Amino acid sequence: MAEAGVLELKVPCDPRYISVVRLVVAGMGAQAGLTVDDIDDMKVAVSEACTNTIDHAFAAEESGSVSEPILIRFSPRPAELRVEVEDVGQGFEPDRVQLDLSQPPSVEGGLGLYLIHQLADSVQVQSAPGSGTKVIMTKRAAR
Amino acid sequence: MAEAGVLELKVPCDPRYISVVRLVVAGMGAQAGLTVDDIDDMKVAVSEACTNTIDHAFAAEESGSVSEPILIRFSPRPAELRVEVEDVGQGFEPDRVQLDLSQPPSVEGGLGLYLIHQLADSVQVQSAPGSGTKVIMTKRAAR
Amino acid sequence: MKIQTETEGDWLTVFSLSGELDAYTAPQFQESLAETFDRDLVWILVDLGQVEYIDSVALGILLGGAKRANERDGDLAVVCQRANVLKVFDISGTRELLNVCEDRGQAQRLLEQRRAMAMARNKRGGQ
Amino acid sequence: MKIQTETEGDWLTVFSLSGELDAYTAPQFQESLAETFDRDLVWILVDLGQVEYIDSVALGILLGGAKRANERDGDLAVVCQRANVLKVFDISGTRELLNVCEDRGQAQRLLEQRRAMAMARNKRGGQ
Ligand SMILES: Nc1ncnc2c1ncn2[C@@H]1O[C@H](COP(=O)(O)OP(=O)(O)O)[C@@H](O)[C@H]1O
Ligand SMILES: Nc1ncnc2c1ncn2[C@@H]1O[C@H](COP(=O)(O)OP(=O)(O)O)[C@@H](O)[C@H]1O
Repeated sequence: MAEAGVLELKVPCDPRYISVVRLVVAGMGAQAGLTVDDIDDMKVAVSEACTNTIDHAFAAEESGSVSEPILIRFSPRPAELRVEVEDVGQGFEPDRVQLDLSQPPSVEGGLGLYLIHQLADSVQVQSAPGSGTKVIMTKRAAR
Repeated sequence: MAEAGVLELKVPCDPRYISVVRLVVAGMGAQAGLTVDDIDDMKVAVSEACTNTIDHAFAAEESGSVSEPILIRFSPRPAELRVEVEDVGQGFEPDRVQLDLSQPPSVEGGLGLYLIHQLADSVQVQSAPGSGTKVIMTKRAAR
Repeated sequence: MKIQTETEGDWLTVFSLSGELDAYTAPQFQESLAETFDRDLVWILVDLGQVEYIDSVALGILLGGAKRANERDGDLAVVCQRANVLKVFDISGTRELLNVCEDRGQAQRLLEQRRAMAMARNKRGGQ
Repeated sequence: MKIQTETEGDWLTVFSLSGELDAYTAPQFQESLAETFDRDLVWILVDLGQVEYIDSVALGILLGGAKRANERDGDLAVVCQRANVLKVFDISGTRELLNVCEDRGQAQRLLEQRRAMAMARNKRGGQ
């Protein structure tokens, strides 16, 4: 059941639906009073988290098999948009994915989490091998 | 769990979120290959079903109490968009809500289901007192 | 949704709406309309030129407004060009009832005529 | 997303993209880029003037394209004005690497210069 005041989106693990998720980010961001620029930032951050689920959460399964959906929760609060992107995939050790936020990753790949941290005002990555991943991103309206 | 290829939206029973539902209708309609006009029709039909849930499904409860969310399922098929709007509210007897589709309701009120039937290509209303309501609307791309 | 209200020539209230008119936003317009009736203004022009979306909630409010205006010897006219909005008037069969016009000039002329007729009627009634 | 491809002066491949570049649409551009390399074209201009959205997937493809072009003595330049798209280049520190320019003329001149330098280098190397 959805928490009061929370909008939930369950999206198949397929890149074709990420643009729809961005539409919801736009709508919920506007409701939370975010500026267009802040909404643009959250569109990228949330898309990156969805792309990660699609690319990494169910990597071990053979292709063609149906994977579990991405669960996205939007909590609009006064002057703040909080978005959770959750999967029940294989998870990872966030500490072992070295995130040197002082400079961007120099090689191809490894950009997703970096961009998320740069674009959201606050980020929490909850994950562990075998127990799925939850990325919580918050953007505040007034800064 | 979401069916494969199905996008699910759980929305609080609050009119402020209906515009977000319309954004998802637009995105999923585009994916299904609907024209802009057909998408506009489905925006109204789906909004009407959501408004009905908000207005009628939990009418007996005192205001301020938290009601169950609206559950909206989008199944994009090739050249077709199917949308289900479901609630676990008090339900009604669809047969007793006289729907004379040959002419519009002449009084105020009673327009919601009429518009849904006029705007979707096919409509199913599943409801009974005490067991919630599900409205299934389909729009085909090529007509 | 945004609402702009003007009075023309001391008798006509013009509402210019923009955005989306649904169950969340339309009640705000309903309030503005109620205030107008409270001030005994019964000639109303609703310009939906900038409105991208309406549904049965807006329709109900407009029908209620027209009914209330008619009961008090006034009238309401709607201006609208957008195809998707017109479609909602068409399929609900409310285009006539709501005096839906293509532009503001046409709507204003229609209300002026109705008002002239109402005044003539009242004069005769008063004699 | 839409992709339009032109060849200018027999050496420069120009991609004009529009719409959104994400994990769903960007791979289509990646294929077009791969075909270009297959045809031994290594000077590439990517015009993102009509692109409203990019993320790390597009960035990865552009970085891969630049790397491949450089390895083969060519180069890649990006044209982009939109603030939200520029921001992704800025925060990822890829603006220099991808030769991000404000307009197409600037990008084309930059690639012309790089090509003249590469040809001079090859000539010296060949002597
Ligand atoms: N949802 C997820 N499930 C499993 N692993 C993940 C998930 N998100 C991120 N990861 C891990 O974190 C790494 C870094 O992710 P990211 O910074 O987005 O870069 P990239 O996707 O390019 O590898 C990934 O390679 C993957 O190992
Ligand atoms: N989700 C629902 N839950 C309970 N009753 C409903 C629901 N949807 C419709 N109804 C019933 O059907 C009637 C007709 O609905 P509708 O045609 O939309 O007109 P209106 O909402 O103006 O009454 C409602 O008055 C209500 O009794």
